[in-house]
Amino acid sequence: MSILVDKNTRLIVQGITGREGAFHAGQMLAYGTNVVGGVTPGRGGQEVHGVPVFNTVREAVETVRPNASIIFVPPAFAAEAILEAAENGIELIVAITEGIPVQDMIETVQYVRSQGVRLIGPNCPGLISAEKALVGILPGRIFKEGPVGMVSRSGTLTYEVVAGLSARDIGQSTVVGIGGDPIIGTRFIDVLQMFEEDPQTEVVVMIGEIGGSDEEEAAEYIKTMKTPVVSFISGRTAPEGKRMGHAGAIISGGRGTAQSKVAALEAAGVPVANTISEIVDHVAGILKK
Amino acid sequence: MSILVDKNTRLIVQGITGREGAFHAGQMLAYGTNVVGGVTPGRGGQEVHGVPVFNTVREAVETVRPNASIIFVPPAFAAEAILEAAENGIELIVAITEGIPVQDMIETVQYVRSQGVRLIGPNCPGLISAEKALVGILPGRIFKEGPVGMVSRSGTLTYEVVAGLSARDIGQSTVVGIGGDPIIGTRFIDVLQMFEEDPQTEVVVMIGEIGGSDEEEAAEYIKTMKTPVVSFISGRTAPEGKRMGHAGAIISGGRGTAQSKVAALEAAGVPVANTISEIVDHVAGILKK
Amino acid sequence: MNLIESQAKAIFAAAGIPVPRGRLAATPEEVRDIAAEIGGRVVVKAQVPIGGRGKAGGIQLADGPDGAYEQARQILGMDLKGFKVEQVLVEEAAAIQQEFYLSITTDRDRQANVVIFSTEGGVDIEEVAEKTPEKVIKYWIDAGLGLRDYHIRDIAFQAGVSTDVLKQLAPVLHTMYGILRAKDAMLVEINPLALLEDGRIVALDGKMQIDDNALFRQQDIAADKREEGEHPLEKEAARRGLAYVKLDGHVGVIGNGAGLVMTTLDMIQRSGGKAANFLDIGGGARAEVVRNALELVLSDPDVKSVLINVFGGITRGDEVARGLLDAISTLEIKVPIVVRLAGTNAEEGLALLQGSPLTPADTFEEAARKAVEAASA
Amino acid sequence: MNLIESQAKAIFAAAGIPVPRGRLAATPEEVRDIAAEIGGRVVVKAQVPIGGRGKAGGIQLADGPDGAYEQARQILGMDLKGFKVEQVLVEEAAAIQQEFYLSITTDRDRQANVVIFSTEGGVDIEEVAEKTPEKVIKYWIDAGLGLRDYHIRDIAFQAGVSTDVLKQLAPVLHTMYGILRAKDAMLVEINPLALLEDGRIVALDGKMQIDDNALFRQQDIAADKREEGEHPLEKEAARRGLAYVKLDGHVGVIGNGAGLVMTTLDMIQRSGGKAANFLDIGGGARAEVVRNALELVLSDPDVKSVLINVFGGITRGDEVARGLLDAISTLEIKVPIVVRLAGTNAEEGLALLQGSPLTPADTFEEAARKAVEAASA
Repeated sequence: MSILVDKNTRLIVQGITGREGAFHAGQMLAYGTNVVGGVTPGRGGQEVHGVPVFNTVREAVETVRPNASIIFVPPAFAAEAILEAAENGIELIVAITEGIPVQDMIETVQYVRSQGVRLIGPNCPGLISAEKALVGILPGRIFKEGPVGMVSRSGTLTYEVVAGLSARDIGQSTVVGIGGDPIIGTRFIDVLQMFEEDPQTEVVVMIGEIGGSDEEEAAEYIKTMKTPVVSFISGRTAPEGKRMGHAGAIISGGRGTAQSKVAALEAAGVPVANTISEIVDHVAGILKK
Repeated sequence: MSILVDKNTRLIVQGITGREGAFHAGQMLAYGTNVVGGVTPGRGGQEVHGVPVFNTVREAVETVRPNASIIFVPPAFAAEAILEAAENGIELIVAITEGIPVQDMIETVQYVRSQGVRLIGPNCPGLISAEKALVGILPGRIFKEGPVGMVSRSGTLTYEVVAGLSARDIGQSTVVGIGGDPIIGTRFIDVLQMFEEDPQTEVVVMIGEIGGSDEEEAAEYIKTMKTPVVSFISGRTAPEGKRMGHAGAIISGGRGTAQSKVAALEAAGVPVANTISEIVDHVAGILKK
Repeated sequence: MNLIESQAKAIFAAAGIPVPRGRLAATPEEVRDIAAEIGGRVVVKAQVPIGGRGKAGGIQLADGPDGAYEQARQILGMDLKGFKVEQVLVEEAAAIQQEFYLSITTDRDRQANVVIFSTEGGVDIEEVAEKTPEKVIKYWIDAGLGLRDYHIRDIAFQAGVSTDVLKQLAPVLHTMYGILRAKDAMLVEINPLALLEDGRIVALDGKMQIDDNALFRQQDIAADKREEGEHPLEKEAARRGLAYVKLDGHVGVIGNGAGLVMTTLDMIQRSGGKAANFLDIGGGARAEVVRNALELVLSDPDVKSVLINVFGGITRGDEVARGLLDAISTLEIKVPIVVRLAGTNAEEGLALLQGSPLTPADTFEEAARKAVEAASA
Repeated sequence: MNLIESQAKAIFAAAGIPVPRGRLAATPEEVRDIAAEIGGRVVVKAQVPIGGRGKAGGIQLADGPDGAYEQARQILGMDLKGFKVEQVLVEEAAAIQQEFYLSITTDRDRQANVVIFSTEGGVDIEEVAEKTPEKVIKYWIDAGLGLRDYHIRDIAFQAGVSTDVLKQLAPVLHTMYGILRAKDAMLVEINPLALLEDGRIVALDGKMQIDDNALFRQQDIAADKREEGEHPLEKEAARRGLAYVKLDGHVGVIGNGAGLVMTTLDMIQRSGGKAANFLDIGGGARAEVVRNALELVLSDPDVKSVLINVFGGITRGDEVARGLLDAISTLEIKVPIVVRLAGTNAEEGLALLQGSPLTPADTFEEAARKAVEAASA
């Protein structure tokens, strides 16, 4: 098993004729992902890496029956690309695009939720089920199949941890980059729930950072989990960000700092690693490797 | 049993301090309906017929825990009144108001559907579960409890049939006026499904009229029903209404006429009465009275 | 209420939808001036609220100002399906490459607004829809999401139009949906939306229907409201606030509730007669409304008998009876009046009517039969 | 980007939210003229992008033009938390009955916009929120429904304001939400929203934060964008398109990915040092970007050593190495540079760097330790 994507994933790439879309379509194909089509309005009938391009998601759905879409559309049009995928019945949407306006995402996230569609991102590296399917821009070669589920707000930091795990011959089930934007489709708690249900995943690594209170909410849920969780919080020494008027303080109510997150996680019995290598050590300890 | 409303209904009246709202609140109380409160902004703290008035639906919900609301708010504000009730968790909303703009209702009906809220109307007489609860403006005294479920697009025509049934000692389970507007919350098929599940209802009378294709859709569903249905279509001799450009013809595609409705119902094995007294005769025949 | 071409096009133009250059005129002289101003070939179009104007001769081409003057002389004052032509729209004649059909309307069955588009627009669009429905694209709009660029792309690619046309179609369709919402329209229709030989697209005709329920917030449009009824009695009914439709039979009908009144018409026909009108006094009507309704119906010379059919719910039978007594005491009654009262306070009402010249009836069927008999007597 | 009071108020006024009469001025003479024009008591307010201006002496009352002139002489040129006051806003002084707090902001936890309202507004609002949270009403907005009249009534009745205030609050709040959406704001704040003694409500202060991601469609606001960084190096970084924040330590940091760079700062601190900056070169950076970043970091005189920490995913280690080699061949390098490359093409990159004066490191920890040691040497 694994979560979200695997050999049954039938992926389309929205924005496949763009530079990023075309490059990563090639990378995903090379990893073995079943990329069944791409969408670029006005480019219907062309091919990219031998994959057919459609004008609209509807055409793609009718022709190649995808169940997932990855979005490389520029920020001004990315929220509509997500809506187009959701309205046409795509079940899993992974939005790589960075820089989508917040108001667009508020509306979009509310809509996809109401439709029961799973959105990962935006502004995320996507996800990978090791040795099964890559739906994202993660460097596939560093992953190997195994028992560790990972969920992270940060891309390269995740790769660091994966490299550390793989170097010690500890493989991964699925690694999900949920993205660093304020408004995202899938949060820590959502992915933790999926890992809790996944028979392949024996331990979960959660990599958080300062800002928001997703880690605090996740800590509450972890108290109920059977699968052990190891965590890491980056930005412990980062200077406080610029506050949004009085409103920011009123809304956050003291949560969102590294201290608040570490305290919440430790209260939930989660080891919070101080360094990358400590994360790997904790995981190895749990797996008795 | 019965459907939608009964002795467990806890009703609030939105617009209770208006002329219509106050009058019908009194009528409903007199019938024995459990009217637990009313809402008129700025009138919180007052009473109408001994029923407390609140400023907002939230206040009413927090104080008297209603599960149904009836709306007598003027047309310019009625759609928002429906939304306010739906957003505050009211499960059943009955909108009596006539003259709500169509675009308001399109948005409102879509929202209440998405929330799983049941809206009856607008521009309807409401509904009654005979000798249990009246949530509407129907003349309570003509109803008597019994095995006939009724659903109708027309108010007075319904009363005619009820009077005819009651005169022959045939009582009713629940009688629902779904309203005559183009955009309504509950359609024939919805109510037929509820009657099909209701143990009290042994036969259903459906009173349709020209326009739209609800009756045609209902006919398809009736084919699958165990409970027998008797129907009546008014407007068989009415002149064709003014058409909406070419679009009206393209959309309706020949449905919506009395002939189309009668044909669909007869194809579903439903007796279509020619007169009010024929309806009563059909019902009596089915019930062997 | 329905807006005619010139009204719809004025709204289109203000919102940025391309329409041909042109202006309204009420005299052949004005038409000549406008045609001279436009230059080249012009089209002169009768402004009346009916379809099929072209086939009826209400739309004519002219080569220049003098031809336009002559055409206007023919068209102005013409009777088109009962409407006298008082204004014409004079516009530049377009060099058409292709005619599209485009509208947004309210679909009561899907409870949503729907975009309808076809690359085979023009006068035969209904035939196209019937015979080759795949050529007519219907696209229902989610009220929450509204109409998005990707929806319009989906429509355009389904229809197979070029990307050049798509680029022009997108702003037109966004604007139409904006108009539908802003003006509380139940229909915004452009047929044809013409693709000109120079590649531009232009709304050659326009039609809108505004939701009467929303006129309270559409003051500009409401101020323009024409009296729509063709018959003077309908105009009078509108003034009195009564829901009245003139029909072509001889039994005047008054009832409460649209369904009940429609069924009364059906019953009259079953009894071999034909109704002279539809008149719904609505729920909870007072005596004065009843008197008013009867006065209106009696003023119709076609009426040979009247059937009053009221089921008392909120409306009370005694109140109806009082209105009738008031009416017959002040009006000259020349035709038989059949009255059926049932429901709330029906007995009290019938008691009040005893001794009056009105004919009572017990049942729906009996009332219809008596009224039809009286009309043919 | 943050808008200061005068920018926010200009947007408020244009949209119809009542603000005090007043204007911006850059000299005491202008201030005197404006005060004379307004008449009566005025308030002179320093226009700088910080909170707590009042407590810092940046807001002063004056009885008339001469007083205002004197106050402006004090305030203009003042240094407020590092910002030189170059403009003041001169406004009529309001007779305040009560101060409300009102804002709409983006709540990332609820993934929605939220209205925050309190009848106890003013400078101590955060204390009110902390000590008596029930006095601060939060109301999350459904993106599909938007903000409706009944939502505003709900807020007002929960807060217990009078219906007179509610009537004025409703249009203000509708307008604020309109501004939030139209301007892509993540914050629109009025504190205080004053209830004046004459019963009117007026926005006495205003603050807005615009979503940087949306500046592409907010051209008017983008054109106004001040260079926000306080430090000249941040302005330079903004010109170079680099995500750079100046910090107060001595180890210059360059890395790829915000999380990785933040963790690098954390590791430096664990090793007993302190970073001089945060600099994220992002994903897939080319040699030129790396060169550019190094040049910027080296131009900081606080920097005593540099740590370059790159995990190659899309970014390739050899490309990073080439950028570094290019930089050190053209720049004068006075401080030790520690380089850690991992991931894609790391070996190739490290091979290219052999023989260069750069200090290689194998692990994250080792790299941090070496860089800290080098900085304190």
